[in-house]
Amino acid sequence: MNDLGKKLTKMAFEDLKADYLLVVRQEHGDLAPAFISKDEDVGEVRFDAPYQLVTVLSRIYPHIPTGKIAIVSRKCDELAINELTKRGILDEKRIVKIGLACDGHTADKCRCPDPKPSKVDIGEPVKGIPEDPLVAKLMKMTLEDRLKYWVRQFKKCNKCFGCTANCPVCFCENQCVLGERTLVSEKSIPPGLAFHLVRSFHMSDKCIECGECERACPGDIPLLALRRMVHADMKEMYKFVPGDPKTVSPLLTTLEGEVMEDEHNVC
Amino acid sequence: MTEFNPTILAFCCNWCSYAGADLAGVSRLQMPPNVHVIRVMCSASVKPEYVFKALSEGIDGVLVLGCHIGDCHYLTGNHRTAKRFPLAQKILNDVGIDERRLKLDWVSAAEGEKFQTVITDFVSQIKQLGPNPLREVRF
Amino acid sequence: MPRIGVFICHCGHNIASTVDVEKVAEFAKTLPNVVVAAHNMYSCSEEGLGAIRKSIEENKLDRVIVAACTPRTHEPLFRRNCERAGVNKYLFEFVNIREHVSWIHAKEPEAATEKAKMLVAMGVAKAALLEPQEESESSVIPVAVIIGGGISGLAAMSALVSQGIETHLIEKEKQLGGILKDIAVIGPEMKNTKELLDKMIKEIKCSPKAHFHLSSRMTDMQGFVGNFEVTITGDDKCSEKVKAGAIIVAIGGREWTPKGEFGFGKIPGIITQLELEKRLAKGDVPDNAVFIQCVGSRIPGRDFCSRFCCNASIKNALRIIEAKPNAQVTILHRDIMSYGTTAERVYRDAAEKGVRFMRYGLDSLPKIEKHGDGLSVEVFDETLDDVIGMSVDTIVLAVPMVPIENVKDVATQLKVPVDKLGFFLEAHVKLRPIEFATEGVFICGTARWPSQVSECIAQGLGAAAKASIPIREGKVKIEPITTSCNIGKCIACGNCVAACPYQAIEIIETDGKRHAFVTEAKCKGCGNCVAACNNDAMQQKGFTTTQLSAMIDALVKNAMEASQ
Amino acid sequence: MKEKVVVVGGGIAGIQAALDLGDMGFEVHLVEKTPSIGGHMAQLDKTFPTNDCSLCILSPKMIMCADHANITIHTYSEIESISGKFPKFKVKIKEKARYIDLSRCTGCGDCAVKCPVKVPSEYEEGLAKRKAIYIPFPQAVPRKVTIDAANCRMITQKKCGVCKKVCQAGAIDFDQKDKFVDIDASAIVIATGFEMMDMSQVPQFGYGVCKDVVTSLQFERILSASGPTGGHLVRPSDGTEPKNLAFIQCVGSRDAKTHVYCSSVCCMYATKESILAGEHAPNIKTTIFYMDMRAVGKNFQEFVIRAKRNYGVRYVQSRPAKVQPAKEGKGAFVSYEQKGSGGDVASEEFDMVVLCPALVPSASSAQLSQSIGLKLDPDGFLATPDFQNPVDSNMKGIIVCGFSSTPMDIPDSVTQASSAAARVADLISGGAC
Repeated sequence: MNDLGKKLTKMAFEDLKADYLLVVRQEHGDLAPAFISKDEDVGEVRFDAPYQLVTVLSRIYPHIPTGKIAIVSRKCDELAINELTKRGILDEKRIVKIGLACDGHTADKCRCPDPKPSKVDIGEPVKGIPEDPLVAKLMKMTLEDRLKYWVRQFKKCNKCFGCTANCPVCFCENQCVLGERTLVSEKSIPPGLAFHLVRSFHMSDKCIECGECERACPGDIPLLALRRMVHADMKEMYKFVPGDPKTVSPLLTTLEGEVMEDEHNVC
Repeated sequence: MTEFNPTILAFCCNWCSYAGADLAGVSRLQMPPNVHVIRVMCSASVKPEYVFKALSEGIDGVLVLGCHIGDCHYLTGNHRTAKRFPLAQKILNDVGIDERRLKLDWVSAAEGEKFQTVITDFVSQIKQLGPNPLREVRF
Repeated sequence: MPRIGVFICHCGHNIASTVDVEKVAEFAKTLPNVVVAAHNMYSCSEEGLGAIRKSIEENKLDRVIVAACTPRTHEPLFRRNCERAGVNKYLFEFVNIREHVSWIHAKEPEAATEKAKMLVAMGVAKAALLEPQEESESSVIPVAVIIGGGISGLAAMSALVSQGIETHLIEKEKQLGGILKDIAVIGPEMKNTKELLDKMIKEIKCSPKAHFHLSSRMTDMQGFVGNFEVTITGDDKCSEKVKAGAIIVAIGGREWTPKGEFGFGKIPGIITQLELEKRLAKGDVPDNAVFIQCVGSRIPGRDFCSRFCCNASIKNALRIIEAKPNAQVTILHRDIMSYGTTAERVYRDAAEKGVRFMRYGLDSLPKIEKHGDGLSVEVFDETLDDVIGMSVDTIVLAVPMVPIENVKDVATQLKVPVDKLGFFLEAHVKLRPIEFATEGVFICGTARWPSQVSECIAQGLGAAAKASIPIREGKVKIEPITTSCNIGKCIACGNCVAACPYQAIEIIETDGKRHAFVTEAKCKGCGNCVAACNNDAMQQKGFTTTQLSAMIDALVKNAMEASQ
Repeated sequence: MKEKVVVVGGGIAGIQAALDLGDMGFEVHLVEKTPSIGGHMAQLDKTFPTNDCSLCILSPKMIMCADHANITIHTYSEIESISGKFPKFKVKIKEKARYIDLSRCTGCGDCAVKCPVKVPSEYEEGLAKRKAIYIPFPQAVPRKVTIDAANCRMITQKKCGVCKKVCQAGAIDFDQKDKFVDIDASAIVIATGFEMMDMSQVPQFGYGVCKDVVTSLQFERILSASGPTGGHLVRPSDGTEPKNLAFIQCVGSRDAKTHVYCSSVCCMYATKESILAGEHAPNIKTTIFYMDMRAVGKNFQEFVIRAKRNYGVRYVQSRPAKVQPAKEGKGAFVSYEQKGSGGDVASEEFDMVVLCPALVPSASSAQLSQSIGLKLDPDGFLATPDFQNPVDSNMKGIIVCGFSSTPMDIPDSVTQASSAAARVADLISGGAC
């Protein structure tokens, strides 16, 4: 067990009184998630997880009926957890977060605007990248060029579903509509634009911009940029930011919000 | 080169906009023949997925017509419609499809004339924009 | 494989004069699953329907498409026809090529024909995926609620209780009778109001089925035909809930208050019709009077005619003359609306008895001035082509009847529409004048449109007949356009629950799996949940995502082929 | 055991009454004297103020009647006698011989094609011919042929019989006799409607003298797509499109010499027909001569304004004194008093003149009043003395609705039909006390 491992186990099982700990560790030269209980050897823990631990959490969560789970969570993990608990997929009482501030390298890799979790337990907070240069570039383009750009990108899509499989807030598991011909007409691979438009819409009130989809994409389609553009739209139109623990998705509320419902009942 | 003759899809809700379309018919209000109406019970039952599907398969424009806010036969049904489609427009814009190819509007059962105007304006709008670029794109 | 039959209607010239129906039929034959395609003169005529039934049998059809007019009027007819031929009526698909094609593209026959083809293709694509449905039945609570205790509401109530139907009447005032309370004599028939009301109310009250809620208002309405729940709140703030099978709206109207027209409010002696009614009822009769018709109506911005004001003025003119034979009475009008038999006779009678009728135009309004302790009126008589002056002590403004102030609230509670003037909008102005599009809710009296008393009574009785139908039947059928959840696809995200305007959906758990569940009786079939569902788990009967997607695909396919 | 109700008259009022009573669970017998239900509404091209296609909205209701489990339709039938009193009426219905086996007739119309006898069509108001064996109009219910005995050569002269030869269904039966049906009815609803006045009472308007002077109902047929001119607006004299058109209101009505009352619907249908004329012939100049423009219903004023604004219809408040032939028997001169000119009389030439005659109670109501003692009002309409129940006649259990009780438009007739249904139910259930 390395020092980080010792530090984490103590934090999880002694300070936070958790029953389980979810971390990333090195196993025979590979990075792998480890889900350990008290007294288990956590092994060579690493903090530079190459994927969202939350994704792992949301997949195993249904199989862990009871107990408190401690998870090493970066800013993006934290938002993902908020989004999932808000939607009743995780029970916030059963999740304890160990805040990890990403280092400069990770922040750059993710074009992350704000790598600092609400509560820092490990790591030294660094400044984020104020704006996504790619988004800025795309928004400056003419419609024609932007479409050309995306078509070029999407032609690389081979419908491997890496983007959905690795997404922490894609909780539809294997029920994703994108897999069916109903709404995304099944032409040859790559799929038509609908695939990406529909996904953008479905992610519009969930995506927490971890960039996992982009990293998982074998075609290196800059999906994060697209997410961020939609994200900006949501913010502009409805002042809504996914990952906020309280506010409900504007797509589910009436125009005047619940107030109007009440008025309706009394008038 | 023949004149561009757009193909347009419209979703009309059974209670207001479809009735408005009928009224336009009964009143013999003439309009361009490019719009094909699918009747749904409420504009709120129109999945944005349909719009994305239609546009990415080459339809030149999509109209979603519902009751005026407050008139919805299903109380607040069209409130969600009013939330979904502006976002769908933005998403289209983000990938480089002109958001004016999707239009959301309200037509009441008594507004035959308005239906005529909405259709006429939208068709000329789409004619201006030209064919849906995705018609040519083969994935 | 589905076996689809397509039937294109000429509708006389209505469709065939623009759309090449033969071409469309030929085209239909080429579409997938289409076994037969035909065209006939009037599909809705007995012959047309017979032909369709014959074809269903001969070709063993299991799906039927009619391309004709609008489903909003003719769908039930063709569905029943399918049923008669042994095809489930929900395996019928309607394509509208009249209202949506021939009538609106009259000058472009080719384009219209092409569009008709596309719409048929879309219809065929959907039809292939249609599934048989059964109407589910729901019971009807044998109780009626009437909102409004005026003459219309009372007429409706008398008819309902006479049939032995439990009826609750809600009246906002502490006394029944509505606007008639202030009117002693009803025109044009010259009936005594008090006698009429007393008799009616006495008759109603002797029925044990009659329940009155005076000084009360409806404060909420939930549910659907057969199973409404109306919340009645009294001025004393305590409320009770009444379950009912049908609801009749009879909230009436009010007299429009002049905004200083002809010096109303400034010059004494200028009163409204209702004020005059009150005075006459008290025996306070003017020595001479001028009635001015159409004050605040039939003018730009308020175009409508209030229907009964002419008769009211004539009636009161006669009452004045009868009380004071020497009284000078003049009616300044823009058209005397004494339509029908009695009213026209009373009009003649008034003229013979010395009531003076003079026509004025909007461009030459009567001029009124204070004149000593009386009033002087100057008016240009179109017939005599000259200005006439007269001095009187009373000027009566015949103002229109307009909807009550809170009509919008009532409309919202009942989820029914009002027109731009605020009068309730019936289901169809010609053939469904006392029904709403909303099943189980009916309309009568001046809340629909200003009417004579006898007309209000007729409407009240009529509304009662309509309301009694589901109650006598004891059940209503629920149209299968409701939604349901495909448990396999549902991941219990709760989007549908949040989107449903009727709180008809909840998340439940069956053998370990959490999923959405729709209470069919509460579902109105808006399909809001369908659009809210990211997983395509929510499906609406008759509008499934596969069906609508197939329509889109059909349009795309044919559009692309056409453009090639 | 369902109570039986007989509805007399198969116009829109009778149809609606039958439908409501049927839905209420009564066994309804709908009696119509012509070969098809539908009444005058079936003749109309459009309906005001929405300009809905009349048959399009009527025909579903007609067919609903035919399909209704609780409704039996007796067309080409008359009330032979009514005896007894509420709630035990004995109604004898005479099903006139139509010389057709309805169970066999498919309504194919081959017989009508071959029939050599042409007579003026009632449905087309005499503007077109029909055969002696005929189906009155395409949407007729039932859609079966009828032989009118008075004009059939086989029946009158025992020669011809072509129809029998061509009928593959073998539906022609020249030996058919009138059939009588007895019904023990608990109540009777009378909806016998109206007919046009006898035009010979108003010779001053040139009807029958000038070819181009027609009645409003004839004009309605001329406007109708399924009408005698195939929906082309042309005048009878020379088949050309009229350039200017006049409507004369209150012909024979609001007139002490003929009919005192107001027919209630003419102002609006004239406005409607003028709008339709404008749609057929965009440059047509239409003038409506009226006494009072009685546009009192929902959106009626707006309708009149639309006629003025969008179709340039000219409304002249004056009552024409006479209509005289113009040269070559085409068009006509209308002379009327000009307002605001000290009563000068103007004479104006029109290509075509449409008369809006008084609509009078149908002859059947007079017969009924004689045979069973129903009271008539001074204008000859069926009297409804009980103000509290405006559809009750003077005889308990006999209810009247629609135009037969007083002039009214379609929505009012439909409403009254429902009121009638309510009254039937009330009386049969015994009333409130």
